[in-house]
Amino acid sequence: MHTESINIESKTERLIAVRDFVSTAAREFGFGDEEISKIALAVDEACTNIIKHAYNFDPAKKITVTVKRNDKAFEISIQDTGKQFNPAGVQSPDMKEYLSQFRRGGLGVYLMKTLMDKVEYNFTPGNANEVRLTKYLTR
Amino acid sequence: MHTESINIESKTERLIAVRDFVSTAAREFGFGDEEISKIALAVDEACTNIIKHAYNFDPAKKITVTVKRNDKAFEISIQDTGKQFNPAGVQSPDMKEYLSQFRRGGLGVYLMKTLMDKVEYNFTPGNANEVRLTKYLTR
Amino acid sequence: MSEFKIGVREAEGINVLELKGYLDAHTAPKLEEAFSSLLSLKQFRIVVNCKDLSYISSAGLGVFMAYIEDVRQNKGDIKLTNMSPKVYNVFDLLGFPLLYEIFKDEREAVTKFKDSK
Amino acid sequence: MSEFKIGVREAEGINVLELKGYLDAHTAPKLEEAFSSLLSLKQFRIVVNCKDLSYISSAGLGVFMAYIEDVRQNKGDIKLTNMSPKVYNVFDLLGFPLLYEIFKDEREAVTKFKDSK
Ligand SMILES: Nc1ncnc2c1ncn2[C@@H]1O[C@H](COP(=O)(O)OP(=O)(O)O)[C@@H](O)[C@H]1O
Ligand SMILES: Nc1ncnc2c1ncn2[C@@H]1O[C@H](COP(=O)(O)OP(=O)(O)O)[C@@H](O)[C@H]1O
Repeated sequence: MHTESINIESKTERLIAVRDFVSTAAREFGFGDEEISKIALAVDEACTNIIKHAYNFDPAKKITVTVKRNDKAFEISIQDTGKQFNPAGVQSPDMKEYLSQFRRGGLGVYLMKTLMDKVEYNFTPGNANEVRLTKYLTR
Repeated sequence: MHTESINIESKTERLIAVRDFVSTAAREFGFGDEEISKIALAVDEACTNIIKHAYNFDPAKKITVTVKRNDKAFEISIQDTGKQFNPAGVQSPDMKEYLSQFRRGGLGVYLMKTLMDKVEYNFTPGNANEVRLTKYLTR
Repeated sequence: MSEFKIGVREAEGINVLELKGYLDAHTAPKLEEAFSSLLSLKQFRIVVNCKDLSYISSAGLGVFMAYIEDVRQNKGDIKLTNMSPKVYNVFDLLGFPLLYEIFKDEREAVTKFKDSK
Repeated sequence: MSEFKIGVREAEGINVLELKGYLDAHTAPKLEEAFSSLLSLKQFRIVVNCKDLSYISSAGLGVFMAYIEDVRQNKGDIKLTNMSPKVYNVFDLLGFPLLYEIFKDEREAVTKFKDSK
């Protein structure tokens, strides 16, 4: 099992470094450009939500993004110590309705679920949220 | 004191993510393009040396790059668990001689010292090397 | 390292926004400003050239959603052009081509605006 | 995400290498290959156009040092052109302009080669 991580302040300025970090590891794992883009976007959405919703834009807070790889699975764990939040509870939008009603927002969790093979949530009593995003390699 | 970090496998593929990570933090700290380039290059050289010399290209090994900022000082700590090595002991090359003799290599430590305001080394008995690179903001 | 830039061109009442770089939650406010300043100048015929747009997240998509209704109520439109496959994939995944006209080339979008005068 | 690329052009016995992206310890071996294949073809008049080179570390500088002596012994040269200020600063900091001719523009380097025929 390979493990690498980045620990950042909760700021949208950091999204680009997080995407680069995750993309490099995904490339090495063996994913092609399209899969790498999906993974980077899913992780961006997860971090953006933490910055906005879990931490309410408090830049003193921290986010840890950990990449774990074995032979078949590429897993990104995203940890924060903010509001408890389980993405499984968010209903996916009906996109036809969404677009025809000119809605805005509410696509982040849906994207995460659509882009990845698995989205799990874990709350540890030490007040830490963990979202785990997994994608499998189909060689 | 602001602290952020990245923990990577010892591979030259990771240099780009490390430079991006450090550059983003340096920009936010208030450095301009020229200073940011210098800092990113110094950190690249330190990590490259660890990958090559401290770990002999063993990708199972890990490097941690931590950025610490207060009002005036921007400090990057680079940690590894490889060979003990104090950059202070490396003599700076005479560049005129170096160039006229068509030498190769041996510029990394010199660059680190030239690009940064301070280069410190610290060995902790738990077999961890720490190189601390510091640059001050002159507003 | 300037991760996102917008260029604005105007010709015959059609405004072309050229997006360059990474459009995410950090940079989306810049695009929002660009749209809101066009709207405050009553410019509703807008082409967004995405040739140099390397990345878009849902924060970027949200900006398009924020202005499309207003623009259309004023008989204008936001037409998107020159997307890389990577960026198009994100629009496509969410069905955005149902709501937005997306053209291969900027000229096609401009022509469409002119023909509908 | 392909971080470093090299283009090779040849005209009238002068070889132009176009470097693009990030030249560091990871990508330096690619440049090394490019030089070594030129040398194995007995091509010693080499212009390196750095217009799109965004970054260079000492690993990249090392590649130039590895071939300059051999190239000059064969009456050739490695001339560098079109550097961004950022890349030039690294060369300059280490005194490399003492050993390498650096030109604003590729054409100047090509002309210099031709004049010295
Ligand atoms: N990390 C989080 N912590 C707390 N609440 C969250 C988190 N992520 C999402 N949410 C909640 O779920 C909702 C849906 O999230 P999302 O689909 O990303 O859309 P948006 O962020 O645009 O509202 C958010 O509006 C927010 O109320
Ligand atoms: N992190 C390190 N661990 C062990 N030895 C090192 C380390 N960094 C540098 N060295 C030693 O110091 C020498 C000089 O390093 P440097 O100036 O970077 O040049 P180069 O890496 O090109 O040899 C190296 O050749 C190596 O012997």
